[in-house]
Amino acid sequence: MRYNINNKGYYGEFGGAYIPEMLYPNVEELRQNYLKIMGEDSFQKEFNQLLKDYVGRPSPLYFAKRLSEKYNTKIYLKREDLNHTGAHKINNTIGQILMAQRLGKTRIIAETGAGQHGVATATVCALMGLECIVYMGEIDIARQAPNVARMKMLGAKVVPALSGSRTLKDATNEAIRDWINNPVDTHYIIGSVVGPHPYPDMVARFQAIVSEEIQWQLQEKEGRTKPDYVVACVGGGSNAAGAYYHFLEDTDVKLIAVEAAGKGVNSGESAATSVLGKEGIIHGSKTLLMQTLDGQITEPYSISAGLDYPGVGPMHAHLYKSGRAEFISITDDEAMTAGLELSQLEGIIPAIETSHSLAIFDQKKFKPNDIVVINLSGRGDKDLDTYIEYFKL
Amino acid sequence: MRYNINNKGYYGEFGGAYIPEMLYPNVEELRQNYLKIMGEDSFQKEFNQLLKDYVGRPSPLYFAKRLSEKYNTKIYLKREDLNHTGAHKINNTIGQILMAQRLGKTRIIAETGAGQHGVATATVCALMGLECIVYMGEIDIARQAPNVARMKMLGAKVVPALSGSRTLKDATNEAIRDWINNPVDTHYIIGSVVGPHPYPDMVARFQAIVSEEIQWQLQEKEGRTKPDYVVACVGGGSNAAGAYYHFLEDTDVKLIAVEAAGKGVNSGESAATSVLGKEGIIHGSKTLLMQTLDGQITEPYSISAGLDYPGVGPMHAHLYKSGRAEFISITDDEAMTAGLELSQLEGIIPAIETSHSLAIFDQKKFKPNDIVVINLSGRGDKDLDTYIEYFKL
Amino acid sequence: MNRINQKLNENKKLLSIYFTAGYPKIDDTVTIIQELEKSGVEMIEIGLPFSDPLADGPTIQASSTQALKNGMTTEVLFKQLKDIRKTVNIPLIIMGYFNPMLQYGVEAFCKKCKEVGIDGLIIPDLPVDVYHEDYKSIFEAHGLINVFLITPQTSVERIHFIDSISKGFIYMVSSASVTGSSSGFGNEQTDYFKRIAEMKLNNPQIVGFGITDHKTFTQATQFAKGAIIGSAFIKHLTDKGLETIDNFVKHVKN
Amino acid sequence: MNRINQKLNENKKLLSIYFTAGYPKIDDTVTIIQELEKSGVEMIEIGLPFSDPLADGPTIQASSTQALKNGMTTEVLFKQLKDIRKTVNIPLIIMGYFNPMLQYGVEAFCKKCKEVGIDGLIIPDLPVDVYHEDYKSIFEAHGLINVFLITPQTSVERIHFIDSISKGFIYMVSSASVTGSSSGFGNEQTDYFKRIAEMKLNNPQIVGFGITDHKTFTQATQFAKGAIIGSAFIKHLTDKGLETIDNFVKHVKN
Ligand SMILES: Cc1ncc(COP(=O)(O)O)c(C=O)c1O
Ligand SMILES: Cc1ncc(COP(=O)(O)O)c(C=O)c1O
Repeated sequence: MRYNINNKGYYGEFGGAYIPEMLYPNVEELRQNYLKIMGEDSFQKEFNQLLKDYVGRPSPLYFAKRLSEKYNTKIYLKREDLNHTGAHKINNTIGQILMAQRLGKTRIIAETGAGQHGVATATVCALMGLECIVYMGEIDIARQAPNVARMKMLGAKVVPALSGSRTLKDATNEAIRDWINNPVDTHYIIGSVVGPHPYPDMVARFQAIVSEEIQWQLQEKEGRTKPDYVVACVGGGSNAAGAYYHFLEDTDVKLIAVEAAGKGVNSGESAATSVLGKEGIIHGSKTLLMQTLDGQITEPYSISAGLDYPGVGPMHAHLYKSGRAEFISITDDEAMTAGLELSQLEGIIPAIETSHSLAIFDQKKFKPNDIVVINLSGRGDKDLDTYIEYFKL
Repeated sequence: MRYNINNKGYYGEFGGAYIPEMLYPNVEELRQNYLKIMGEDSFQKEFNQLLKDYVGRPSPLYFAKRLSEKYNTKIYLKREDLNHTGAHKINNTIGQILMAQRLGKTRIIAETGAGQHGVATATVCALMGLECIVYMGEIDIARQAPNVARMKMLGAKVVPALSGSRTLKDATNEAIRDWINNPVDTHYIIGSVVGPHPYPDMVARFQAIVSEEIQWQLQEKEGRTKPDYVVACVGGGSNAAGAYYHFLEDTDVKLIAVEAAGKGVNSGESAATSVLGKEGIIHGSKTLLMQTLDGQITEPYSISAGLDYPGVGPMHAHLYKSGRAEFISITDDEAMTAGLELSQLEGIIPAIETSHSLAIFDQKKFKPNDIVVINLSGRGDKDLDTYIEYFKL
Repeated sequence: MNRINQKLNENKKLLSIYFTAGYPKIDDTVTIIQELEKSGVEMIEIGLPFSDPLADGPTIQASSTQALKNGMTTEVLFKQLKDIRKTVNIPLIIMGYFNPMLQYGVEAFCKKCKEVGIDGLIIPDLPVDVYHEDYKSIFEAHGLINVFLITPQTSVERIHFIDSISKGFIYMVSSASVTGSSSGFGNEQTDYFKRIAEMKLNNPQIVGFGITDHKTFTQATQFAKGAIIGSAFIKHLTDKGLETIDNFVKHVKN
Repeated sequence: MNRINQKLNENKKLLSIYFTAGYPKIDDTVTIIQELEKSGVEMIEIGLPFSDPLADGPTIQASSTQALKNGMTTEVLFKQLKDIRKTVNIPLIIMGYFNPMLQYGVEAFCKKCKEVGIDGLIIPDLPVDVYHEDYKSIFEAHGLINVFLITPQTSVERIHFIDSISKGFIYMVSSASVTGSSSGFGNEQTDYFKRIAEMKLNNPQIVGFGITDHKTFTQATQFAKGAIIGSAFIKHLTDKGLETIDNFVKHVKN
């Protein structure tokens, strides 16, 4: 069984490009060029230089001593929270802005949920001097105010998505509409491994730096390149895709995907796509998504804006269906508690998205010698209000 | 002329330990032990390991292309904003928490202005499982709300300083009072190169990693270890001390210290100590400070909480008096404009403290081939409300 | 012969109207179809509402959301259309997104379409290539014409490919944009309409997007076989209700 | 002989009172000194207010802030004290932080002290070592006794050093704390008082910090020569004003 993408743009039965004709020239241009451009020396050089000098890579692989003691196993945290702008998202936006430049685009659009991708996009647009428009659900604008402020400081225009659940899914719809309306000069920087082919693959490749670094960092620390487990939260699935990438075909390394159960998987307010979803099409990709029997996409719910999405990327649909990855659902309450725990045990305030990954230890036991790498996808600064209010600190 | 500290704890005529007897045992214990402990292999190993894996060092030396083009010179940014917790402050708190552990202390206190030092202290206390109390001026608590929230998440107790100007100076007074009241089990983690000897020297040594890295990073990029200029903002002076440290005695490297002029040096609302200050004693150190003719310490003003301090560390008093460093004053307005400019030219939102350093280009011209390293002491997330309100974004 | 092909053979410019099934009221579907035929419309696109209509602008989006709130589903729509061919003769096309059809089962969906007398489908997010490989035979087995879109950005090569697998007409999007966005046509569009006309494709073209009134209808059909009105008609329904449908159509036609 | 030494030679326990010059009103300084002497106090510390009194608790801090607001300065204080020796005989000590003295000029300050009849100084943030090296000769040239503090944490060695350079008494801080913080003494303090007494130092000790009333005064002076009341007296001034100073003193003494 193969877990990575095939040459038709599918992961197993998932993926593809289910797009209106209006998007065809854009997506096709990208599909035909992305591997070639990524393979160019000059691209690689500029990409790696920016990851190092601008983003601050490599991000450390930090042995979390007190957390490991508490759960009696060896926990390493991959510190994507230390990246410039505070999450893994920038790995991808750096890659895509270089791609957009080489495709001659002058106007950049993006969707955002937690605002991290919006900030990461606004950031690279400022860096390159390109116009930037970010679509963001009205509800997310309210709950991730610091990131909205950051995008404005960076010179981006933040446009509220007022339809549907007014969260990430709807922001994505709006971004796609913008792209349809601006097919020539505009590049759409999708923020996760979702959307039509080649986006899931392109984003996964830009994020693959995460698992590439884990390999040599673990070699340095433990004398081996493979952890026993790699754990990541899944909204669309980009941080997970990056953390899994170089381990995908190596089944010695167990993969754990953590989804947002919201108020409980069966509460009607959840975003646990693997449990609640069925095969279908969302944002141009055949994948698992939460929907009614009638095929209407359901409004998801999670306390975490970055996980509040009714689908997962096609890679993850395939990892789920094939059993390659174990999927665990974590409720709002469990995530919040785990976020506070990490803050007070290790002095690291995680993004609420990431807190979901940190909450698996009550559901899943590990052996004392297991090496468990958790992708610390982002920092919690954007979530302080939510934490403070939740814990009445 | 020597610019670093002498063996009596003075920089030229500045420094010393003007402390009440109640603090003598604490300060003396530290004075007698700090160099010995810092010299131990096990200390160095743990310190460097944490700087690498936890803080994320080395922080990049980033060539700011668009900024350089705008000002027609070669500007490098030393990215302390990418450190864990978002500023240079953590270099020092990591060092001091290891020091405190080795001195057998179990309770940590700190003062904070911008909150960055408070967060950095709360962070290392969480990391080591030590009790943490942070004193913060009531006004700063209001204008740096995100950092107050972070400290609480990290399990620290934030105590408002209600006296005087209710900013950094008064928070420092309160911390000293706490230390007087708790002389045995408590270590006071001072956040800048201020306070009685050996604090200025100890903090400078912990921050010296900044200039150490600049040397080899510049060698990598430009084939030389010396920049023409090193620029840093000065509140108490710790980020400047760190950026200058390895260049102190090498006068080929010109040092520029940037102070907060507030609403203008002669407006009565300023914190430009070098211009407005006179020799005197503040917080246990003989240095330059803003005071009345009668020797009462003046209430300073700056839009930036981290620069809103009526003194400078004794190293900087000496650098000023000896002419080794050039001192430049930057107003609130100039700083805010420079902060927005960096955000929109380079995609980096700086702390307002740092924005002062970025504002020197209108006052000071450099040659096209000059290598100007600016210490980007912190990120602006904590300042978003101030920026947004100022620019009505 | 499929009703669409018959209609295309008629020697006149065709006005086709899009509306969202179940809007403004859940039970308005049949009435609207009947009224449209009575008013002289040549073809109708019945919109099957979708929660996330990413090719549509605000007007059609809002009507879809309302229709779903009203209780419209695939099942309900087929029930409403059960006897439509007893009263209506013009070609009927269902326009909808692919996911609801996928959930219904593509084959089951086609079967139902045939049963109630639907002549064709427009599925904006089912790309030509996927259709061609996976669904063509099913559609054709049920006598359904699948309509493809082209835009000003579509390459000549691709237009020929689309033409080659089309069996009815080509939906010519007036400008690259979601529905309901432009107002009036300029030189750019006219050039584009002309350019396509001069390609002398096998399938006639019907222009969609941006047709709002008599003027734009005339412009669009100068070189094309017909034109489709969507958002403008939905707006009319929202503002004026069902009573004056014939008025709307008359104003467009003349 | 300095008035302080004379007083220490008297065969009784000494009550010394601290107050902040210029508080509650700017012109209360002289009246308070006179009232204190009349009420039977043996010694007075006149606080020269400072903006950042980091060894003081909230009560003395607040009185300092108010005194500064009232206009108190070094210059004003010396003016107020100009004729003090015409009416007051007990030892007078100025207690203040070092920076205002530094700005006035240490020598000028000492000269003024001598002129108006000040007997000694307590400067909490002028450490013994700096005094010893830089300022001793100036102080002594003006006949001023500089008083040093010891705390429960001060090492035996250092106590002996401090004793060796002291010329009057040693200010024994009851517990390591800023002014105004403890309430009543426990075994720990008593042990400490006893331990110091048993060292048989050259200079007698006067206890400060935490003396509030007759009980704590008696406890403190069981082993020491005297005790200093600060915050409790400031509180009394705040609550009751200047009228009942003798009442306060009587309550402490008996
Ligand atoms: C910190 C963080 N982690 C995770 C996610 C989820 O995205 P993905 O699943 O693509 O990694 C987000 C999305 O904004 C995020 O900000
Ligand atoms: C980002 C940043 N820069 C500079 C400063 C000023 O401190 P220092 O002068 O000690 O570097 C602060 C203080 O909080 C700060 O947060």
